[in-house]
Amino acid sequence: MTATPDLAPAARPARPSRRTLGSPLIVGACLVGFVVLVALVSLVWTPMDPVATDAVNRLQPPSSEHWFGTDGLGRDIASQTMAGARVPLLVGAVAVTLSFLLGVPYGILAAMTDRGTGRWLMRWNDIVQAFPPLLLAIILAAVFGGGTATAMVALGVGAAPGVARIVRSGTRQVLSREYALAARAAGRGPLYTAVRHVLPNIRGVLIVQASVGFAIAVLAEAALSFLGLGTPAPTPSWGRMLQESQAFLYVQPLVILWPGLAVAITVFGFNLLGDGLRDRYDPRMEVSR
Amino acid sequence: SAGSSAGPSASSAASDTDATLTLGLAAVPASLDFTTTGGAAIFQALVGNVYEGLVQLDQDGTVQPLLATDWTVSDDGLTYSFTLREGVTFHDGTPFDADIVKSSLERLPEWTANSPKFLGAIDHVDVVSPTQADVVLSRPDANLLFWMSTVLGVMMTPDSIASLATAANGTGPFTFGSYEQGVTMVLDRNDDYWGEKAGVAEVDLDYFADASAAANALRTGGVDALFQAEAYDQIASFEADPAYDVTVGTTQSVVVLSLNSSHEALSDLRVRQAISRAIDKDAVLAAATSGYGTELSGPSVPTDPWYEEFDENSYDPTSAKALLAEAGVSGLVVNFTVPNRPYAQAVAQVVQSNLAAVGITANLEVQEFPAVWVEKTLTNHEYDLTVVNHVEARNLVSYGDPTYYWSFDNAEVQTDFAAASTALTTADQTAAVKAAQEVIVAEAPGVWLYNTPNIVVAKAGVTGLPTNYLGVGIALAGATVSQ
Amino acid sequence: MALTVARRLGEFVLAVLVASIVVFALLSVLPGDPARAQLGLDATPDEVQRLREQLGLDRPLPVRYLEWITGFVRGDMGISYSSRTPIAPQVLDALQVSLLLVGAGILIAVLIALPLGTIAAVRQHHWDGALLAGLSQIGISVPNFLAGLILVTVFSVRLGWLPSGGWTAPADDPLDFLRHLILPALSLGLVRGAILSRYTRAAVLDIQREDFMRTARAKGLTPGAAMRRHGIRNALVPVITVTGVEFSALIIGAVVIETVFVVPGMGSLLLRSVANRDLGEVQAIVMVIVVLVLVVNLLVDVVHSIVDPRLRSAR
Amino acid sequence: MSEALLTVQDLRIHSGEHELVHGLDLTIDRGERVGLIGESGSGKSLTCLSLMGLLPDAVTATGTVDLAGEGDLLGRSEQAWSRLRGDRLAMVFQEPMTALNPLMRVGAQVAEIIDLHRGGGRAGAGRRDSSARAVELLAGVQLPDPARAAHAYPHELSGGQRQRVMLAMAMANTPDLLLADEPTTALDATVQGQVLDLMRAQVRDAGTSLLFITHDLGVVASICDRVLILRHGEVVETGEIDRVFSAPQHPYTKALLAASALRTDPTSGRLVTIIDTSDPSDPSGPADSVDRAPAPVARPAVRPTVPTPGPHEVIAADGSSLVFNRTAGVAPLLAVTEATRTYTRSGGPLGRSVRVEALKGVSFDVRPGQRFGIVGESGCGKSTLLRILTGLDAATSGSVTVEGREIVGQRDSRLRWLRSAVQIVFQDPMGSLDPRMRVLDIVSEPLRGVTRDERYERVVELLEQVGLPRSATDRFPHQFSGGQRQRIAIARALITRPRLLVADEAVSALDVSVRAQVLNLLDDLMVEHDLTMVFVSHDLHVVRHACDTVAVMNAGRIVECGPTQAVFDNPLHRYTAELLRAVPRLDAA
Ligand SMILES: Nc1ncnc2c1ncn2[C@@H]1O[C@H](COP(=O)(O)OP(=O)(O)OP(=O)(O)O)[C@@H](O)[C@H]1O
Ligand SMILES: Nc1ncnc2c1ncn2[C@@H]1O[C@H](COP(=O)(O)OP(=O)(O)OP(=O)(O)O)[C@@H](O)[C@H]1O
Ligand SMILES: [Mg+2]
Ligand SMILES: [Mg+2]
Repeated sequence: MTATPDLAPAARPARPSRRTLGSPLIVGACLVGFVVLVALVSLVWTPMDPVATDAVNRLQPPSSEHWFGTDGLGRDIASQTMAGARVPLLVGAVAVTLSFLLGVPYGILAAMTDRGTGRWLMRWNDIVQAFPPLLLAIILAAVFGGGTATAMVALGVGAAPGVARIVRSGTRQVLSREYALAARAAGRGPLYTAVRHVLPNIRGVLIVQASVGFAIAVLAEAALSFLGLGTPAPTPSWGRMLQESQAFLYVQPLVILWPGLAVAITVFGFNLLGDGLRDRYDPRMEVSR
Repeated sequence: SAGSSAGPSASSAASDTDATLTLGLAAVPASLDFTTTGGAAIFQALVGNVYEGLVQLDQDGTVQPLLATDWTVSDDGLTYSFTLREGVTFHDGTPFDADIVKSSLERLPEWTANSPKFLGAIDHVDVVSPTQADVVLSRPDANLLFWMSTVLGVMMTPDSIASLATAANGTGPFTFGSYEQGVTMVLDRNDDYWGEKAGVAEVDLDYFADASAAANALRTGGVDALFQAEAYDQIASFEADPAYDVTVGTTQSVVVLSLNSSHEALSDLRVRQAISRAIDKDAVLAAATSGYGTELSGPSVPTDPWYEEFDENSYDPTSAKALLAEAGVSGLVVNFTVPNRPYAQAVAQVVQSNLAAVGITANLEVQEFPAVWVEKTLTNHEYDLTVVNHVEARNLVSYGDPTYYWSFDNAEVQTDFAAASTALTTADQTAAVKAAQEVIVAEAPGVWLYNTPNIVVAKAGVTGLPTNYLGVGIALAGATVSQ
Repeated sequence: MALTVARRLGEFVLAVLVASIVVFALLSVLPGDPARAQLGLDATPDEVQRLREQLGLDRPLPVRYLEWITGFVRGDMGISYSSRTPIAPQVLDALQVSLLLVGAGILIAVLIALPLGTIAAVRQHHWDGALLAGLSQIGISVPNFLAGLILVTVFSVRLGWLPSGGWTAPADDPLDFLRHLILPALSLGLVRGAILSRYTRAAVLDIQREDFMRTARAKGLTPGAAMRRHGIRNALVPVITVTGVEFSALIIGAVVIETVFVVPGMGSLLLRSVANRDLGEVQAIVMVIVVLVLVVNLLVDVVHSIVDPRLRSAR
Repeated sequence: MSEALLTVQDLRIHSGEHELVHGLDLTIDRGERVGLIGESGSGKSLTCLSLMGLLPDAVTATGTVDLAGEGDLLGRSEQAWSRLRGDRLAMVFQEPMTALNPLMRVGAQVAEIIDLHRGGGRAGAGRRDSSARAVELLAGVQLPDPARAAHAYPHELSGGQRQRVMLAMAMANTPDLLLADEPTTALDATVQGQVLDLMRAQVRDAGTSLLFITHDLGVVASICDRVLILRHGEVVETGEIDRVFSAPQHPYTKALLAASALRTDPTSGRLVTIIDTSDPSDPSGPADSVDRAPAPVARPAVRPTVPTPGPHEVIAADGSSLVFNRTAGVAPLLAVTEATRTYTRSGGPLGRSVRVEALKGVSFDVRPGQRFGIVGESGCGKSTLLRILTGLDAATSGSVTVEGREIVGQRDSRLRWLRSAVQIVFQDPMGSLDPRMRVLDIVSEPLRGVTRDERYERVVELLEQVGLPRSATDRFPHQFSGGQRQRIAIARALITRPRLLVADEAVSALDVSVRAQVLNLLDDLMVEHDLTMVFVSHDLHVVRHACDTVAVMNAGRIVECGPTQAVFDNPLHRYTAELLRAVPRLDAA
């Protein structure tokens, strides 16, 4: 076979060597993996029962018995912190899933009907987006009572218009490509195009959005709990731990350190992961509005 | 445990009469109109400072004269004849006289808040002379003077009714300055006050929804004192600091773990007793108030005339388990509704642990307070266990009401309370209530946990703040600030 | 131009109208009887019914909507169920506080983010750029109320430099206003600054890849000068969008900071009126916030078209 | 004229481990115009950027770059470089649309370069001065109404105008050396001709030396004195332009010349491609495991009877309608009557929406077996027309029939039959293949209601016909080269055995060397599948080779149509003549 340079695989530019502090993707994935692992382990094992109170031994400093000390009700903070990972992760997962279930089809539909209904769909989206998630959460909490479920729904619904917007712009890009036109020329309908062309091609953006959405949800869950609208007692949750421990900030500042650190590490992990994925999938940072 | 009271007359020589006293409070008034809006926050601030009634309670809970200098009670207990103080005018200049008494007390049926039924015995008021008003009852009521000393008995001019929500016009030592919703209420000294003038020129009541924020404000000089401070964990550090004076007084409040007696298992006395014995009140008090306050064994507070201590149903998990076994109850699961207030959540989680220790599973359901809790638990009785702080004075009588949320229906208790309310003398009344109380304690419709403390933390130099809170107003006329 | 501005304004008004219907409809299904919530523990059903009639809660929804929205346009937001006072002054006071607080927070954020993000991007491959990028990553990860609590503990409780909370209107005492503003504004600004600096960094990185930046260097501008003269303004375009979004989100998002610092802003007001089940007040607040978000969006569009001539004229 | 201005010795460019340019030597004398040509990816741009010190991050250059009076430039600080850039060295970039700052007025951008290099002249008076000078420069590059143009923002100018601004900027300080990196590839032929003329004039008047990069031999022939031919980062041949083009020595140069002129091999009647001529022992060509020669197609010795040519017609002066290429008696496969298309474009959040009349009434017939070419400059409505006749877009008015059946105004669901009768091949071989789909799925996309096995068999069969192995089925598009990708796209278009194949710039994005191959392939397949073809291109050479009939479009209308040879030899319409004149030709050198 003769050498046929003209048919050689297109030379792909070598990746510029990164001189940053480790790859964000790997560090982020490790942190997130660690947190998820801790949450899973806490389902079967924690050093102590995370909800067992022992009010006589409240606000103890760290010791060999209580690695992180005890909280205002004498519960073991280490166990609480471990078990407290479950709620934020659950809230994040459900909120992100919900926002995708609502936002992805909506965004795709809006992009596909861009010249007609799509315009109005986006106008409506703008209006819905004018209701900040926290506002929704407070109102939903008033209607249905505060709690994990309300927080998840409020955050999910609140994030959906943003997802729809990103999906729409991604979809429009995909639809403007010739392969989408080629699919039509091949006699394929919009559903096929959405499933076979649009979704796989906006996957990168979606993954990035999911990890950032996760980080936002974890923070929002903490904020809601801080306002007393999040996960109710006795379910351990970092947000509620933060809220309860602010009363001890003057007496035993360490109490607030652990859940604070846990939240920060998780959010940091998801953000790094999002950044890393963005570098991989999407060199441009989507400005979500 | 009541600390030594400084008393209104103990103003120090160096006190600054032009000073402003800034006081941090927790409960936020939603409005100024206590005739239509419930909640202690409003009358706490206004009664005794802006508004005054014919009588008042002193720090020990005894009824004392105020706008009435004297009174007599007819032998049938149906007519209270008040001699009124002369030379008293309202802040808007309206003179105070018997007509005012008549219009104020006869308007009570129109109140939609703060339980005007407690003065429901009043039939009408006879104006005998400008300085004598006869309050005529439809049935005897030994509690009449007590309730007259609360917000229900305050004197108002007929003209001010229309603007009750935004202004306050009374006869008290302070005039109403302004109220910025949820933030600050300003009271100014009434220089035309009929009695001893207030010790400071102005009082600012700053509202803090969050106890730690209030404590921070005190530490950074944002406020001069905290009344009913709730940052219990910080109290010790204030006590240790000479820059602050801390007094721990009492309130009328009872934190009670109520059992819904209409619940299948809880209708069994042994189960109720078991639950009562399962609760470690020391732990509850430590968790909820860092140990401040008084543990209770019955439904009344130490300042009540019928206060008694009981040793029935004290902490004894072993006998709790035995009682449950005896009742044939195992694996009991109860629904525990909890107001979303810090004290309630702390109590609930300790109680949950305690109950778990005797084999009862309590599922916590945190409910927003007041909106949701009032509707679901209080009104609809959708609960098995609940915990709440009853701040109303003499709430004990509610055990005589079978429709009240704890569904406690005991004929003996009801008869005793009926007798108490129509008793002609305080002694008879007290005896009747004590009789009822004994039955109540024996029947264990609830677990009385503790009497909420009234903690006052003041910067050194602030004196004369009331030590106890008796469920009416926070009288600030005697407070002084020295440099 | 005049026509298109008019059209954009028309769209804005339409959006506000639609939003108002949504707000009204949503909140009218709010359970928890406001009359009951207001009357307290011992009210009888009769008393509750009387209050409902008094508040007009028994009339049909469309009638109430029309009354509400026309009042709103006149600046009359009705009477609060719980405080029995007009809603408008309360909401407007709180709005003023929120605008000042959030405005200061966003200003701090922008002041932090622009230099930080730009340097992090320009020095992307150097340790200092990586450090700054890392710092902003960490900044984002801290919940802002935690930052607030830490700031209070350090700067007011321990050091006593600044008040731990409360609020003074600037008109009453400008100096005291500033003293009360600093810590809450910083708590907002630090975290938001971190977020914004990531966007700035991304925008600057994007701009650096643009052909016209190479053109600028080919003209003889040093990389720094090229960034200053050509890069920053282009990078601002996406940053302005994010700033607008952040501003809108913070009007309620600052509620945690308001709670920590006892600031009487929109968030606290909303929490309180929800707790009181004060339907009228909640509606007014939500409506004001939604209008504000829409106004901010409009402003962002206007600023965009000032910065970016491409958006000014039809291509 | 023989004094060396720039001497480059052993220039090597690295990206990490990879060496991208392998020791390039180059001398440019004062006033000399040197062309640098070579296929895509051969290292032309990198070479040029290294001379400006503008290599991308993480790409480094070694060797010596000696500018007269300066000494070696490589390794200097940014500061030192910036003193030279824009003053002694200037560069015009490939992409005029993005090379200007969109937020700054054009005049200011030109003035900036003047201010920058006038020692300390930053006073207000100086700036007024420089804006006046900027307007002069803009006038010099023949921008209409230069004073107003100076106040315009880049987006308000057309591509050609922006490229003139770039040129004005580059020439502002009469540089010693002007580097031009494919400065006209983004422009269409007529505009390209104007810009090249200007450039030639400017360089000549200022005595500036020129390094001109392109892969278009026609362009280089028309502008340069001397040429370097680059391949895989290595100079394979260099010399005077006449000599190199008339007597190429290196086989690659020969192949390149042949391919770009679309020369046919007299023995086979097929286009000469680089495969045919390149040196099989060339070690620099990476071995290719995927490709193999197209399956031999049994070709009839002569083409099947070419349908009777249509009339050569031109649009009436009054623009009245005329159905081009209609011959009585033969039923057309495709008939387009008075098709119009109007777009409404919204203008940003505060912009006004505008209506664009992309098609203003087009009528023509295509008869079975014809190869119907459509040419015209960018934006004249070619793609719009194709979308309409493939039913991908609806005409605003008018009628389009395929085999007598109307397609305008039909919903997608009622056009199933059309999808198998008409297929399309797009311009961009990467853009028309979904990067996340395997070749099997891509090629079989138009097939419906077919079993898995049959699907696979049909795909393999077609891949073989376009010269791709069976193993290609489970690869992704990025694993193929441009030419291979276009073959995949062609395979997809043919799998339903269409009657009409529509090709929208099907070879424009391909390198000259690959272009010929794909054209050959299309030629073979046309015969084998008995296809009718509508072929759109702005490249007249290609159309001339590939089509028997050509229609010339201008601003939404067909202005002239007729047998290709007739139209090219004897243009009837003014616009056609202009278009033909603007095309740089190799033989013009
Ligand atoms: N920033 C970069 N990093 C790594 N490799 C690069 C970079 N830029 C270009 N290359 C590689 O260097 C080689 C030469 O690229 P160059 O841009 O000089 O080609 P060219 O001849 O200008 O091609 P074209 O005609 O397509 O513009 C290519 O293989 C390309 O992939
Ligand atoms: N979807 C669209 N919306 C608005 N205007 C459009 C649209 N598509 C094309 N146009 C406009 O219609 C005109 C014709 O465009 P078309 O793509 O058909 O040109 P073309 O001849 O194919 O050009 P090129 O050679 O650049 O591909 C242009 O002015 C273009 O800007
Ligand atoms: Mg190039
Ligand atoms: Mg086209």
